[in-house]
Amino acid sequence: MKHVKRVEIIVEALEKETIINLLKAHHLEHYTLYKHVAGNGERGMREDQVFGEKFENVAIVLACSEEVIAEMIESIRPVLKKYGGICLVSDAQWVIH
Amino acid sequence: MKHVKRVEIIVEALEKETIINLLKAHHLEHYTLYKHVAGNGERGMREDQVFGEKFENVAIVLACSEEVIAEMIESIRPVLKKYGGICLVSDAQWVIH
Amino acid sequence: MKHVKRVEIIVEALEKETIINLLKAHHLEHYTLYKHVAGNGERGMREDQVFGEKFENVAIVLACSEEVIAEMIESIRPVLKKYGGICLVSDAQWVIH
Amino acid sequence: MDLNTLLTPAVLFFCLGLTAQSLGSDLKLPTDLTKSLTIYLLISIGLHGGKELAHTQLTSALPAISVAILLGMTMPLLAYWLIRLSSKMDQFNAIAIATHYGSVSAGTFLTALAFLEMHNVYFEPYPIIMMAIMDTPAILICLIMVFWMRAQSEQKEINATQGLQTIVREAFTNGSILLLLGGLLIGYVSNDKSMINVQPFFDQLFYGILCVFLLAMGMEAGKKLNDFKKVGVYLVFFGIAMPILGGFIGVILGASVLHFSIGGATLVGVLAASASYIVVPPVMRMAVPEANPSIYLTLSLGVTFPFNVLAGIPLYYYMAKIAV
Amino acid sequence: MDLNTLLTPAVLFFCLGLTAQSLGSDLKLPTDLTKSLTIYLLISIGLHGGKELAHTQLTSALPAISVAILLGMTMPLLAYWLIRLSSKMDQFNAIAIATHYGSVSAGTFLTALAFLEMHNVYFEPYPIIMMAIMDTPAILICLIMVFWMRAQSEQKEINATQGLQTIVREAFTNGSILLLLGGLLIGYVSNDKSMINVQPFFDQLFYGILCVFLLAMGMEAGKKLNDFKKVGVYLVFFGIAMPILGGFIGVILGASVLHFSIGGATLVGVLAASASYIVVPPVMRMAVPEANPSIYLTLSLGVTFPFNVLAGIPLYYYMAKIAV
Amino acid sequence: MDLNTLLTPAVLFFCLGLTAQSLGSDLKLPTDLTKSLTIYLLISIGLHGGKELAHTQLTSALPAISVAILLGMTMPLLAYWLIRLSSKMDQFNAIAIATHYGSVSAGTFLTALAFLEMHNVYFEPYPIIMMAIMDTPAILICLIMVFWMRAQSEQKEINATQGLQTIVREAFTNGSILLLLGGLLIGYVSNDKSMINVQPFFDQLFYGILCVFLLAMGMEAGKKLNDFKKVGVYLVFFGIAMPILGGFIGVILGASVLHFSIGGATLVGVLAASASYIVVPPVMRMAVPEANPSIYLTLSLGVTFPFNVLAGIPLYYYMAKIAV
Ligand SMILES: Nc1ncnc2c1ncn2[C@@H]1O[C@H](COP(=O)(O)O)[C@@H](O)[C@H]1O
Ligand SMILES: Nc1ncnc2c1ncn2[C@@H]1O[C@H](COP(=O)(O)O)[C@@H](O)[C@H]1O
Ligand SMILES: Nc1ncnc2c1ncn2[C@@H]1O[C@H](COP(=O)(O)O)[C@@H](O)[C@H]1O
Ligand code: NA
Ligand code: NA
Ligand code: NA
Repeated sequence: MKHVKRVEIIVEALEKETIINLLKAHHLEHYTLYKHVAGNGERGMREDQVFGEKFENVAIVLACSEEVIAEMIESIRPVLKKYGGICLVSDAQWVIH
Repeated sequence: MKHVKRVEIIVEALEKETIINLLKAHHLEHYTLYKHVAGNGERGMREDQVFGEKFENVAIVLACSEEVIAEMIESIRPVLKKYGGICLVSDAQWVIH
Repeated sequence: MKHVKRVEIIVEALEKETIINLLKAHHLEHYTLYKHVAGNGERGMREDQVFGEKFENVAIVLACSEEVIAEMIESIRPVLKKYGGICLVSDAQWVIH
Repeated sequence: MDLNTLLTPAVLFFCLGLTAQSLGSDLKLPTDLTKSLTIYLLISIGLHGGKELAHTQLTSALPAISVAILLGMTMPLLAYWLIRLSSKMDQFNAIAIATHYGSVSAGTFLTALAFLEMHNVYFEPYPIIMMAIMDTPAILICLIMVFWMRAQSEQKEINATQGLQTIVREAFTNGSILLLLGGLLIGYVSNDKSMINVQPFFDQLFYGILCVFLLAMGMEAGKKLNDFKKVGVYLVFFGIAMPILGGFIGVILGASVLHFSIGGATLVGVLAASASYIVVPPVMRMAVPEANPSIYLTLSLGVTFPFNVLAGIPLYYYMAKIAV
Repeated sequence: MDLNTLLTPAVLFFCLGLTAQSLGSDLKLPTDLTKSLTIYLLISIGLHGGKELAHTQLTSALPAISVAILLGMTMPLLAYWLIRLSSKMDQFNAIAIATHYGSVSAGTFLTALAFLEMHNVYFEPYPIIMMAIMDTPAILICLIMVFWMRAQSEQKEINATQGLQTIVREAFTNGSILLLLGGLLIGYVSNDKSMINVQPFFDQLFYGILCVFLLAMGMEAGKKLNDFKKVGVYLVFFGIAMPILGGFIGVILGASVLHFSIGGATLVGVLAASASYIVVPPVMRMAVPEANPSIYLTLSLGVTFPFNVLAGIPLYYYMAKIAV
Repeated sequence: MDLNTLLTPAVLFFCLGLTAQSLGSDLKLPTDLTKSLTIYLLISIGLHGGKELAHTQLTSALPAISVAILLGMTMPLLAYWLIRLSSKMDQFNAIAIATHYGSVSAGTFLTALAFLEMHNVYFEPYPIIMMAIMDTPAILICLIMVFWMRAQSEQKEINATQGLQTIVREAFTNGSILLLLGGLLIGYVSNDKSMINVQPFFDQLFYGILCVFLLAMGMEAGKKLNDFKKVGVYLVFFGIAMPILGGFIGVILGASVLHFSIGGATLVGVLAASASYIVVPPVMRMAVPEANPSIYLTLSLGVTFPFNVLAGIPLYYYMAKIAV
């Protein structure tokens, strides 16, 4: 098992592509995407609307090494600031296979 | 980054409102809600039924400071006891934006 | 609260049964299953296809004691190796009810 | 009445669903599709009933409404009494199961309609109103019973009163009931000309859509078949005997008290015989958390529903033929 | 025109949805069902318009197209000016709201079609093309306005130009617009014989499916009603006054400039009066992130839409009767 | 046969889907809608075939069934041999691709039915049974081949035997095949009177619903077009040449061995030419995990399917006209 950071980013579905592109720019191409995520925050309730899933949230989870994190976080921070969302980082062990 | 607790509460979809109201009572109004969650526990299998999503689970994830946790947990414990479900608390870093 | 490990296994939906059976073999019958999970990894993009949800991922989350983990992980490792997927293990407190 | 006339496409699709499930097929209908079909069927049947009612006098529906309330309140008590008398099942599971038999299964009712239309049997419009009414008294009786049980065992509930309100409101504003009553009302007030526009959708497609719905129901029933061992032989027996008894009572009431035709009496039989699997289960889950959902779901969906679709409906029709 | 003719089944289903929501019912239509109904309606209306157009000369559509572009560009400016003049709302929220009134609500338009058909009123096919066109100019005007506001306040955007491209492309390749235009084109080029095969689905089911769609819309509108306090009394007033003004302008243009019949002028009124809730909101979310979505969604879905369905359409029809 | 008759609304909707995708539109049909349409089409075609069969002698279907098994077993071997001979692709990817060509694409088959009906061409009911049969032999041949490859390379699988059972069961109890066969059987045993009730839904809506299905398919095909570079020029060429070859073999067999009419021979050509994208891909994913799904999905959905819909069907019809 390898020590990694588990990063959980929750943003509006509309920002999905933006975030994934920013991750890619830091060579973090592997991720997991949880769909159908609702939430409540400073910008009010976000939930699937009949017209377009664009007002829902998604959760992007990625396992990555500690080193790359700081830089990556700086790049997504402005997006979180502008459009809302949260980013939680925790410790985890990755089962290498 | 700020040190917080990541709380993950998994309960039957029917209890969603109850839990969210209890959280609100502790001024924890911000949360993320994962839908379409199934599970198996002491009360048997829970999964989306054709007739009503009410037999499914949901997962509520919230990031909050260590202090408020103890009290909040005491308030949701009876619900977990009566209707089942789990609550996991772990450490995390919150990217402040 | 009891100290446990939070195990998060992300695999293709097709392997769901296999993993759950392996967990059962280690007396880990209780779990939570997040549906509608997409992802990108070494084996390329995995996402809901119009024809069959079989190409999607699922996330299986379970809380279990530290002791049983090592053995269980050895049993799922070959599946992860063959069909892809990740397994993250982290520390958590379980609210006993 | 030979086998061939029993095997309407609707019933055959139900069997197809059962078969697919028991072969372990990966056939799966999207959940949202089944939900949409249910919505369609409830609206259609409501509109149809409303249009029929528009041609009758409203007061003439009062006897039917009274019988519906009576059935809704007595069937659960009867079922509860039978279960407790003949088995060792605890109070809470017994009342949760019993409540299902006071209410109505829309799927069974619709299959009965298809059966009657296929045999060109006339029926009165009143059973459709009865169907919309019966769930509520059944649930209220259940709530009173549970309240009394808890009082006896001195149990306390979290937010007992708030909970009660929620449940009563649920019983009255349940989505399925609103669709049915809403459809009835709209069918009743709309003039014939404006109804013609919506008929291709709500009338002509009805039996085809019922087939797909019963395919889905067959699969659901098939899933529950595997749970038979969980509920035990006795309950399987109960799940067949109870609808026969209920059907008998319903047909007698329909024929003698309401003076309905053969078709109408058959439908009252179906109302009394069938057990809800849409409206009641989630209400029971809230009102009687002590009871095990897999028992009552298995009974209503896995035993009583297939029995009614495959054998019960022709049986009640046969009873009605004799009784009327 | 008595009340009975206003209450078409479609409008009654809208009321049913509103009622269910305000009773706190658990009635819920699957999101995918509502999306599917929207897709169906857009294609149907496109095909229908295309078939009609095939029997006319294309150049004869030019005046209608010009009026559509004119309306799409001036209605948002008018709305913006009114909001800013009469309230203290900030620039960004004001332009986000205003843009909605330049575009068209498909649901309102379809309800108007049902209204006209029910009263056997003839209408020209051109308004269907106008409907497909109007969103784009409205969005472009909005983008220009926002660009100018930002330039003034010297604000900088992340990837400003890339963002602009995305938004413009969104306005042109929006799914709803493509379905409408695609349907128009297919209806236009297909010969009558091949269209007959698809008519049972796209033509005959239309009004029935519209009923289910309006049921869903009623529920959505009902949800937004609770947000009334958020938007305030003034905006509720605006959400009713603006469509009346727009409807008036539209009817006049339809009658005098385009020389349409009563039915056609009514439809131009509806185009001008209605506010989009499908196409525009997600575009605004991208183009004007400074604005609060719950304000513009509440206004278009919770105020203007119900007003138009329940009172606006007959009003514009009445105006058209006088104007033509 | 001029261009106008090729562009049925069904084909035009396919093009609309392709266009929407290549313009980068945000048009999206709910996944559950597409799944529901597929279910509808499979049942409808089964019912239709069953009703036709009820008017023929069952033994007369035997030659058609034999040809279906023959085609299902030889087409994958032929395809495998061609791929290996002409490229450097490894064994596992080659067999996974090849298996798709032994089975049938329901979407292509349905488009061919619409094409024939539109041109008023008669066809025999047998190809519908053939369609339901062909997948299974193709998958079995693939399993044998893979078993033999693994034996050679001395590879071991996790739970090899259990895995084999799962896959064989999957091939026989696949949801799509069950729906098709179930529909066939129900159409066969139901009397005409009871079928009339379900016809408005299953018959009259067929071509309209096919249009929406092909819209979805066009979008799926469009998504795969972007993956062309992944599969390489050679495979794109193969994905066009293989159906032409298959169509040729099928038409010849239909015309000479089965003595079918022009319509029937065309359909046998389509059966042989088309490649499954519903049934086979998930089976391959389980049976040949060594192969890359994006290659075989791109080929069957992104190359062969569009080719068949746009050019293949008229081509096989043309061949059949000469051959019969
Ligand atoms: N404290 C929190 N815990 C969990 N999720 C949160 C929290 N705050 C915000 N979120 C999530 O982030 C989304 C955007 O938050 P905001 O930008 O604050 O509106 C919300 O819809 C929630 O899903
Ligand atoms: N050990 C566990 N690990 C993960 N999830 C669990 C665990 N135990 C229970 N759950 C979840 O909590 C729900 C209710 O559990 P229970 O009350 O034990 O039936 C289940 O449906 C699971 O989703
Ligand atoms: N570093 C990572 N972080 C998060 N999820 C991952 C990561 N790598 C792989 N995954 C997930 O595991 C699935 C299979 O990965 P792979 O076997 O690498 O194709 C992917 O579809 C992702 O959902
Ligand atoms: Na009953
Ligand atoms: Na407008
Ligand atoms: Na083939």
